[in-house]
Amino acid sequence: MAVTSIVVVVAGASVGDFWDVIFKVPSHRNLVNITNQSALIFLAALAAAIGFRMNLFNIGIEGQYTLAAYTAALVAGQAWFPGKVNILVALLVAMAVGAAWAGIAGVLKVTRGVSEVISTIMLNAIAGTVVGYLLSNHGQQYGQGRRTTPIPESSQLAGWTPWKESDGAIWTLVILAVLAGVTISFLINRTRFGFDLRATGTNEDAAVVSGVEVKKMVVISMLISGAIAGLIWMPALFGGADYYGPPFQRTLGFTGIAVALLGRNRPLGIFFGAVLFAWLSEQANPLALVADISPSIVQITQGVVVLAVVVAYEVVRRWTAAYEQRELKAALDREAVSA
Amino acid sequence: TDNKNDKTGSTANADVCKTAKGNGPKVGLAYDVGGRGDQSFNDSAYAGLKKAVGDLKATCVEGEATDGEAESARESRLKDMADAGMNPIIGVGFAYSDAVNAVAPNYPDISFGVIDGFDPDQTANKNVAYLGFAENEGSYLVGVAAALKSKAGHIGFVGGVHNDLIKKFEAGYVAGAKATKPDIKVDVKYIQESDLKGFGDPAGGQEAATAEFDNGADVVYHASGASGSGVFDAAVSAGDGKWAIGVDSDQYLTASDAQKPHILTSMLKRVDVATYDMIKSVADGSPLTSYQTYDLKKDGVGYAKSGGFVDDIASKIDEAATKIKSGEIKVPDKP
Amino acid sequence: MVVRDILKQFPGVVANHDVNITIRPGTVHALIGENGAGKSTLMKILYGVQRPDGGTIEVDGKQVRFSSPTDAIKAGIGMVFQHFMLADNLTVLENVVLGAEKLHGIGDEARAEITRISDAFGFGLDPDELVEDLGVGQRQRVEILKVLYRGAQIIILDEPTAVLVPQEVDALFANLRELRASGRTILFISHKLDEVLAIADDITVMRRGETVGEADPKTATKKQLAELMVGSELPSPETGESTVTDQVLLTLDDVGLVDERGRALLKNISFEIHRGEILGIAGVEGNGQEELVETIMGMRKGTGRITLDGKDIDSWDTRERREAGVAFIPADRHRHGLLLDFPLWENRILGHQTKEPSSNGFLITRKAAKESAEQIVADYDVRTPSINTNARALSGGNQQKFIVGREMSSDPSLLIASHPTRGVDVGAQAAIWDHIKRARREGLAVLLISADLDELIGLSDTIEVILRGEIVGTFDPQTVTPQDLGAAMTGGHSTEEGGAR
Amino acid sequence: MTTTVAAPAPAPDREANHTGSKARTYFLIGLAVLFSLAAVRVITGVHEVDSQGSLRAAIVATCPILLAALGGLWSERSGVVNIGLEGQMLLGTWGGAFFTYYYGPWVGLLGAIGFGVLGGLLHGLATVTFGVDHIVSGVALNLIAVGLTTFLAEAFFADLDSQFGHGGAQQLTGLQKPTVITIPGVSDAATSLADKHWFAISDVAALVAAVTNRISVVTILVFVLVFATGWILWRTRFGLRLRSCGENPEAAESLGINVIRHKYAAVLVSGGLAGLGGGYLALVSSPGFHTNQSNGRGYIGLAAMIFGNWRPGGALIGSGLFGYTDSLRLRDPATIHAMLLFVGFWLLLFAAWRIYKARRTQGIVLGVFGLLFLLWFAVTDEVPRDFTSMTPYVTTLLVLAFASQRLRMPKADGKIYRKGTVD
Ligand SMILES: Nc1ncnc2c1ncn2[C@@H]1O[C@H](COP(=O)(O)OP(=O)(O)OP(=O)(O)O)[C@@H](O)[C@H]1O
Ligand SMILES: Nc1ncnc2c1ncn2[C@@H]1O[C@H](COP(=O)(O)OP(=O)(O)OP(=O)(O)O)[C@@H](O)[C@H]1O
Ligand SMILES: [Mg+2]
Ligand SMILES: [Mg+2]
Repeated sequence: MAVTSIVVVVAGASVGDFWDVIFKVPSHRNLVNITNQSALIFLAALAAAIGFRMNLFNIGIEGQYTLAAYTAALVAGQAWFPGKVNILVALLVAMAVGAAWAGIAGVLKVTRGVSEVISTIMLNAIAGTVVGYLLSNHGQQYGQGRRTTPIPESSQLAGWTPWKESDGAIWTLVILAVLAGVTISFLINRTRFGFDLRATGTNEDAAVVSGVEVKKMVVISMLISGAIAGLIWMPALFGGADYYGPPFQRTLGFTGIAVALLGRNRPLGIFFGAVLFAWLSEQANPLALVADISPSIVQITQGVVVLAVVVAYEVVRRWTAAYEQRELKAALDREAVSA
Repeated sequence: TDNKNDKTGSTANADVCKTAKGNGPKVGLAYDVGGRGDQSFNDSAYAGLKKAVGDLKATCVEGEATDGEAESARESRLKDMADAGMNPIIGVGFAYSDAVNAVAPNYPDISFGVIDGFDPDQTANKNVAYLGFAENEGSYLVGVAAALKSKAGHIGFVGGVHNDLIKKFEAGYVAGAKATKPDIKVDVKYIQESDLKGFGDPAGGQEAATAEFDNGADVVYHASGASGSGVFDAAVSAGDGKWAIGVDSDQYLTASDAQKPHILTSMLKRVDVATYDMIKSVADGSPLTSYQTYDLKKDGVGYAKSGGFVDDIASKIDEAATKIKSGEIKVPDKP
Repeated sequence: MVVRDILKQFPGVVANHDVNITIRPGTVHALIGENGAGKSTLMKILYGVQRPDGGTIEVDGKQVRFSSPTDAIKAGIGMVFQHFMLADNLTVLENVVLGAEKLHGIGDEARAEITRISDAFGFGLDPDELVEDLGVGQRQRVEILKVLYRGAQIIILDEPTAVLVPQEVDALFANLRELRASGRTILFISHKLDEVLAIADDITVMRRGETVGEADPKTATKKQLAELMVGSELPSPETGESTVTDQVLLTLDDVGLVDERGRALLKNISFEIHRGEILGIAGVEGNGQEELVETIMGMRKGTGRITLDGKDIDSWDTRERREAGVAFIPADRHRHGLLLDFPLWENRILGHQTKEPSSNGFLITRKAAKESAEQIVADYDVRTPSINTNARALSGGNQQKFIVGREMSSDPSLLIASHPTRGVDVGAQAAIWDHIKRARREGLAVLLISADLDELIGLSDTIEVILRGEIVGTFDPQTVTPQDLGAAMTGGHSTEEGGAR
Repeated sequence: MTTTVAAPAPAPDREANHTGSKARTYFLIGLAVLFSLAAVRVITGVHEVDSQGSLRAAIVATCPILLAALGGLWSERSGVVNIGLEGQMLLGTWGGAFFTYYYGPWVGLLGAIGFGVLGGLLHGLATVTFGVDHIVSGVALNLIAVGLTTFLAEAFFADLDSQFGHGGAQQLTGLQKPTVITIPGVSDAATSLADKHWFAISDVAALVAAVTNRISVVTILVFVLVFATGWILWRTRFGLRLRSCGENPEAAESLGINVIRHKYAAVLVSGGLAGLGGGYLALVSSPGFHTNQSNGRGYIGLAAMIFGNWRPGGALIGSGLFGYTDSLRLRDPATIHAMLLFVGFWLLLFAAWRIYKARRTQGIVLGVFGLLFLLWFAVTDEVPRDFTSMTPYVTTLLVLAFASQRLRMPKADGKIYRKGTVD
């Protein structure tokens, strides 16, 4: 907070105005947007977190969801299936494409030893180019840009309007974020697979001894991570975007990575992180309008928050470790005295 | 240099919206990514706004898009302005087309304008004006200039991104050049195929233009946004007698001293004119609606004469302009 | 150098207390003690790696306080650690001159100096070779060279002979004598009494963290020393009568293993273990024990045939082997046995993910796993506040007891125990032995690997000696002495002399 | 004790000094590349493959990536993974522009370095002092740097306008450039020789011409830095200590080396190099600062460094490969088509070598790829434009896929080090 304030002062703007805007109670419209955006960010962060939980740095969320969103929009636009079935098929396609693109990095890692950090960065660039190519050669003319064929009306979801219509609707598929969150949380914490994944993440050697096949785990977690990444833009696609084209929201993948780290890769932590990031982004608008402060300050705040929070985690972790040791010693000493 | 700033509106500090107190129209101006101070599109819109503040006693608020923002953020920006009572509200850039289409029906009493915009659906919006430009016509004129100035019979074009908009520039430029010298050779390069970073990559612009100069071209026209400064530098490095042509605004005025002697002319896209027109129409009580094409006839596009390098050929260029205006020449909009 | 009343506590362990040693200049001073007696801890304190919780150190009559090895190096102390402190991807030269570049630079002068020392002591080291390419013996020599190169006045050697072959030991001792003659002081740690008697001028004995006595090597006998070392409470690892059945459980038939460079790590290993039998593997560390275990566990793929209970398991992965009843107590509990930042009850699951009570195959059964963890804590006397405590917080001995409990409670048919009592206090040691013996009576087959020869002789039904990846002798623990084993382990005896059962 | 039977471990029989033979190998490979490139040029008639202009463009495109790669090298050799290179580079673009405007290009370069160092300091604080995961810190740093440079540009550049440069909220152009030099006689001679299009000779001449004609002093500095990095890290005491921290920090600590201090030094230098890379981008490759100018080059630098096996020479080759393919595409798309022939030829060569080395499957896979490339070359006239912009990424990915297993990263790279954990 202090850092951000300093930056604001350096820029010659009013610190008071800045925090006023940031902490302003959001209007109904803002709340709808924050909810929708939180869902997208949450999915992105969840995708990143699955990899991080086993020390796999899937930096490629960006490319995975871009390619998946394009393909899903393309398939849904063809309307090969009626109404809701069309949605389901598109979701499956999105997951499959995201998984496949992430899987390339996974397979390269286990068979050729290519660091996933590098391969996913390269795959991001390649995904962007491939989508651009397909769009400009096979897309529909759309003003100065190109887009995929819009999805049929019967496959569009109206969403849920808690307030006035003009305040916007909460996308129906925000439910995907909830479902994915619960599923992944359950998968990681309650299942054998999740245990293997967490074990590999904290101590790969011990996991190997315990019978975990790390290579298989790497590929599977990349696939799951990619599948979730594939879902990122789906709430927006079926909630009003209707096609893949210029309004496509980029950089969610990178935001997701930051939020995953902020939330310590735990679904609940990620949830709060996603809401925080969505909130900050939503306030970027009034920031420029009301306080005349550049929206880039939001980015700085987000970065500083991530760094500050991880440093704080580390400090707390050290402190609790020391505390635990003291407690343990005290307990043992008491035992010794009473014996 | 005061004079210079007035023309380009690049001086961000003199924020007219902070000081404007008139009782004219209340303007909401929503910039694209980069916002005021981009020395291009957004600044040009700002120049129009500034003129309106002066001439029409307008007051204003501004908003700015961030990179990778949600569609809802764009809509929110427009709604915030509408709720604050702004009229007209102008979205600067094609990217606002969808947002305006979504927001405008909720505010039937407010006029919206979208620079470079279009109506994405079949339902016509009664309160929206789509302010387009005949970039191909302007490009035709600088094509003529390039062909006339080229000693080598070989010229070049550098586009930022290989999309339909920039292809329109290319088409006009090539047509103008070929019409002037049928056997002229035109090198065409795009910095990026689809990635918008091609508009913000001066290093790429420099590489592409250098390649064309090395290959024998002696005039290079760019339509690559901020990458263009790289094109100018390439002309400087290529040496005397090598020219670059600017785009959107009169780039001679914002170029460095070293670049100035190499900037032959610029294709002007008068976003300021369109912005001012939109505001004025609301002030006059007869808001613009539907598609408005700012072509040569409307003085929406043109070419710049700063530096005086085209003075000797101006008559021939103007001749072409007249023929376009009269319809005698039809400028293609696709390569 | 005088050490007074040193106290060092680790969570749950008092590693050093009431430690008092006086080291005369120009002598070789031996420090002996069982595993876990606190020798290494004391040395790390003397070298400034760890700070004592109490007590004083004097060098040359001046009281010193080392906050880092830098201070100790300045005071003329050099140390060879028990575990290698080498950077694999650097050359011998780079490893040696590191931190002492001022002496001879890092170029040709240093190279010449290293070659000189290496030749003088017959180390045969090439200064430009990557340490990665060296064998253990050579690495040990690099470590010693590092200290010699610095010309330290007081040299601490923490079990330097553990991985050396006898000839190398002799060469080393010759060097040490030379060094002593040149006025240097040497602090030498070992639990090999022969070596100590052969080289030391003074001997200090440590037991359970404290110095319990001194001995004069000219007069002391090995028996006396051993008694001092282990005290009177040493529990006997005697197995009692044999429970070996005639059912073969595990067979290794001509098993071999090569590393990625094509060097043989294991060669022609063949043996059988019956139900109710404990097969001990004796060998100097680094002679293929680890690789043997990993091959049997399925973590490495070797050649030859391994059968478990009559089934060929060569193509099975680690998980399938564990499911078939192979339990494993790893040598390095932190690296291979525990998830340090997970609570104990989740550590209960590790290695048993696929079976009850850990899971039902798909879901983790938390309740059952917790109950089972409680049971282990109670049965194996694991001192912990609760089963929700992170494994990291426990002392080494308690961690080890938990691992033993975990592996035993899964009803294994084969137990692979690698140094099961290393770094564990005497009481816990006895408990662990009891558990192993009980399971053996119930028909468990055990492969026991240990550096503690008494443990091996006491527990095993058969002892195989491994040297450079090959079985070089088979011994009957009823008749063999630690000396015989030691000789075989270091290649001192030919195989025939090793004597069969 | 009986102490006779066992033989001493065999004495090392390896060659004492590899440097001689290594240099020769590199020379031979270089020669092979030259000849094959010349052959491709002559066969296809696409002279842009290695014309003076292409090579100069390639060098200019290579330098920023190379600086980032060197930055990564320093940091990772000390055991700190620096994915924040991108952010440090961005900070460098701003710092370089700002200081050039007020104090001229030389102070500007220092400013670029200084801002990069600030980024490095932040990364060092987080990773070394607070023990935060290196990737986490790097990601956060990149996020902050993007926001900060955008913000600072708006705050400081928007109003600048004078003979020293023209500002804008997102750019600062028209900055004074660092000195450019030409070696008159040599460059002319080489240029005319290169224009003759003789086999091999003209190719060498083109290279000579490219480096003697209008070359920025900073470019020369960059290549000096490659050698300086090699020299400092492998030939000095400081470098030795630094590398030991990346291989085995506990061992280093046990020898009295202040690991923390060396890691800090490495991360700061790393940030400085990346910052200079940003400065290069703003002052040499392009006419000034532009928001988000690094465009992922920091990441590419990291990849180039890994590709180069954590060595300066390797990083040079990796960056060069990337810079070359990236600039070729803008230079002349026909070159990319010509390169298909080149790639096909080398793949077949590798295939033959692998088969000779009894790695049959690998050889066959490579061979099939090689034939496919040749076929692609033969049946098409050009590579689709969109694919040309993927070339650098696909190349990097493919090369890593084929070469990754021979790479060896510093053993303690990315591991969190805490003082006093020797055991
Ligand atoms: N860093 C530490 N944290 C907790 N306990 C420790 C630590 N280091 C040593 N100990 C414990 O202190 C005791 C003494 O260990 P030390 O390493 O000094 O034994 P040692 O005599 O060198 O044994 P060995 O012969 O096996 O090397 C052991 O119980 C050990 O587990
Ligand atoms: N002649 C020597 N013999 C043994 N160790 C030495 C010798 N000279 C220096 N050292 C050790 O090398 C280390 C570095 O010494 P030096 O005095 O050069 O440190 P410095 O320059 O203060 O810091 P840095 O080590 O970071 O360069 C210290 O630990 C010192 O004890
Ligand atoms: Mg409409
Ligand atoms: Mg020890």
